[in-house]
Amino acid sequence: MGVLEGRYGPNVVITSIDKVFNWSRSRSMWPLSFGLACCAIEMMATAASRFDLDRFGIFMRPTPRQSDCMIVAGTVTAKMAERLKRLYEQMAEPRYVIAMGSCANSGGPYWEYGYHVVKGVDLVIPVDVYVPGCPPRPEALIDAFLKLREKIERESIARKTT
Amino acid sequence: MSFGPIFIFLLAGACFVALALGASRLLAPHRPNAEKNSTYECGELPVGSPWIRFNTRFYVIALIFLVFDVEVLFLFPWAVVLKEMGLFAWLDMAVFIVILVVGLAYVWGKGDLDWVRPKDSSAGSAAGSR
Amino acid sequence: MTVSEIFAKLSAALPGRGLTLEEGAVEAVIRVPREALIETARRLRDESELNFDALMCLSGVDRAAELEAVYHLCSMKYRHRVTLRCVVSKDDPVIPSVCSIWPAADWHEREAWDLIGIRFAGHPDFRRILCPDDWEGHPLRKDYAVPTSYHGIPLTAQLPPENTP
Amino acid sequence: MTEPRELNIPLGPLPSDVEDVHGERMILQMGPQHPATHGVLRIELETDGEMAVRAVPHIGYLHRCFEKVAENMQWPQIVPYTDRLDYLGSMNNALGYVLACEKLFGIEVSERVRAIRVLAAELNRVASHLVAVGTYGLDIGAWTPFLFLFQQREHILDLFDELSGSRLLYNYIWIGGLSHDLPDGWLKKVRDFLVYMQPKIPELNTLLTYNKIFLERTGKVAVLPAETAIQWGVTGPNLRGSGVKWDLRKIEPYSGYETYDFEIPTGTGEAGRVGDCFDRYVVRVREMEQSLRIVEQAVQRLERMPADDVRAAIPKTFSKVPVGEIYFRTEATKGELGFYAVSDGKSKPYRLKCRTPSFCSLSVLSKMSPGLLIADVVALVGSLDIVLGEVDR
Repeated sequence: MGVLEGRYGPNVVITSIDKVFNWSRSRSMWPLSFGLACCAIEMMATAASRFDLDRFGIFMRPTPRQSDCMIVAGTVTAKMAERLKRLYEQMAEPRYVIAMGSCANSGGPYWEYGYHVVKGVDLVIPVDVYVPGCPPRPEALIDAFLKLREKIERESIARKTT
Repeated sequence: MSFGPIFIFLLAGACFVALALGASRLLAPHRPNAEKNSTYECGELPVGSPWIRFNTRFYVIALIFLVFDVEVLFLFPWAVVLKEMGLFAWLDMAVFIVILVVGLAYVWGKGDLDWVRPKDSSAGSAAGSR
Repeated sequence: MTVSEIFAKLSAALPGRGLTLEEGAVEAVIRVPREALIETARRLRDESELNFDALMCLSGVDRAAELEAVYHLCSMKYRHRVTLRCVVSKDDPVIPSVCSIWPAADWHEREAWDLIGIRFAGHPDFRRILCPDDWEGHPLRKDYAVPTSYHGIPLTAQLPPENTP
Repeated sequence: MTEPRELNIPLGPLPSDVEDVHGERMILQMGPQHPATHGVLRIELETDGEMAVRAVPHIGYLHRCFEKVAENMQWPQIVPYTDRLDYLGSMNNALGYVLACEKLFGIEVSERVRAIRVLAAELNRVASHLVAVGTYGLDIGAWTPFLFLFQQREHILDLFDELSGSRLLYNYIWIGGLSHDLPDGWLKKVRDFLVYMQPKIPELNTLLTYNKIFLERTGKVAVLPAETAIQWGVTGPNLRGSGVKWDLRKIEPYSGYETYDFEIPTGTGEAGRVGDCFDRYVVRVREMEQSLRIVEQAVQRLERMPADDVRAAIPKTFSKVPVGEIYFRTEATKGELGFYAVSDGKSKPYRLKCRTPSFCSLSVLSKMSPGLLIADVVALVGSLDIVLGEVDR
């Protein structure tokens, strides 16, 4: 456990550190480009020149060690679920997960007859933001990042009071 | 030649490092667990161990890189003060560079710069060796 | 050459090996018993007039009582096509592998084993190809019971409780 | 620290022609999550220093049970699932499946529907090749072509967005017709796009095709001889890269392709040897130009044709369909896409097997990898242009 962490309630000194931390974390979100299926192509199109994620400080990183959030873009199958869990564990805290596309949200079009498909990535790892669509449009993915920003801004390094 | 500014410079450097490491040690979440510390190999469990004996050719290439990297290191300060020092510094560095170019020619000729490439063999594999 | 000419040529070359021709709605299919499969396949590829050098597709089908491997072959030179069908019973689903004749069959056979459960004798690297190695059952069988979880990860659909708005 | 599995895999033989480079062997997992594997493919590389001695591809990480789903869905309901096979060439997948069903059920569509289908399929081929070429530049280390080509691709996606309502997976081609007619003014936009796209491919050539580093990295690398390609069932640009002039749009024309005028580019060994990575790449670039020519002819034809109901030939119900089985193959963006449909008269197919080009192209990887450097294995996988949705189905 960190020295200061989890000891004091939220007060003037810590909240100011919170603001700096949350601002820096949310404005430079480096996602782990975890392209599985069709949503990966839309993720690439979002990162490419027209929708350009770089203007939000979002820069795709291939390794979990250097990434803050994981975009699960595509169908999570049983064979892939263990690897996905291991990759999530190997990411440094604080880490977030965006479930992109209805396959990652709930199994998508394969929910009924897909014997090999995990019906939703939240059965494997905790998810922060769900993005509906099959595949979701790039604007929807950018909106997901904005929702994630709002979520991060409410965080604090102080002990959870509630 | 007062050494005050240099001392301040060193002090600033030291406390910048201390601040950076200290802050993250104090405030960053630190929750190691077995899974997180396992080696990252594209999501898979590594097979066998990476501590193996590599071919000596890579050691030679690393040495060659080191030599020319240090050469460039000497070039930077020299390039800055060349105008004041005039011809003498230019000649001096020219000798240094010539010696290294001779070394480069020798190494190139001996073929140590070639990456480990097998000969151009039968169908379905192997690029032409240069 | 049409399928009937090919069939005539084959049955002439392999008398008494039980090759039959089935007229389908769209295309005719040559039914080959598994004992004659390798012989027929090698002849189809090596005969100069036939020259079937490309295996387009090898699919396994689960007929109610039997398993069936359907080979779609095509010749790059003559551009004619033929379909072979090899039927085996479910309790002895072994078919000789044609990997040595058409290497393309390598992955198709592994997939037919993985999804349908036809065992190919003589295959160089016989493992499951799509499902994980320790997956039980052959999913494309008509009577396949879908597993509820795999290595602790639930596979059933998490439907919301009945009365959610 | 979780204990790594011990080395139970038998070590492959060292290619005999390599001079004495005896270092120990290492098993490297070019695993499911890897920027260069174009999706979730795991290649178990056994390396000796920098050279790959043996490469075993492991697939199945995106196995989405397409064939089981197809057995439980009605015939027209399967079209959205075929879109998700090769999600870069959805129009061509749907076209392949729909033509197989129409031939099995004996349905004839009007001339105009065939022309619209060809136009949509060829536009989709250009979009798919733009992604293939763009990500291949990324694999070799060139960032600019990826951004440059994705920008051109956005124009095509806008056209499809207006035509069928979605950018990537369209569900536009139905059994017996189309889901929507052409929106008015759409052909004009296609013409504008053709004019806009004209200078872009030469620009790409100066950017990447004749780039010294690119030529050095892909010339004479991973040569696929024509004989091996045919035996292993490799088709499409990978086969044409090895110099075999084989394109199903010319060999077994469907949907009116025989009435269009276009050539089949094949590999000629410009950067070293016929069938190397560069040839497979340059065939795709030339194919884009040919596809744009087909689109131009299709647009001219459609402008002269009177409008008709594109849903005329769509059957009202699929409860009574002819019994029989059929194998129909078309030239999808990655190669020969074949559908083997078995119908027992009911509204759902008894069995639907789909032979996808990437599945066969990938099977050749283990044969071509021994002796390549690790960076060349990456170049090889990129040049085969595989899509894992299609490999794993």
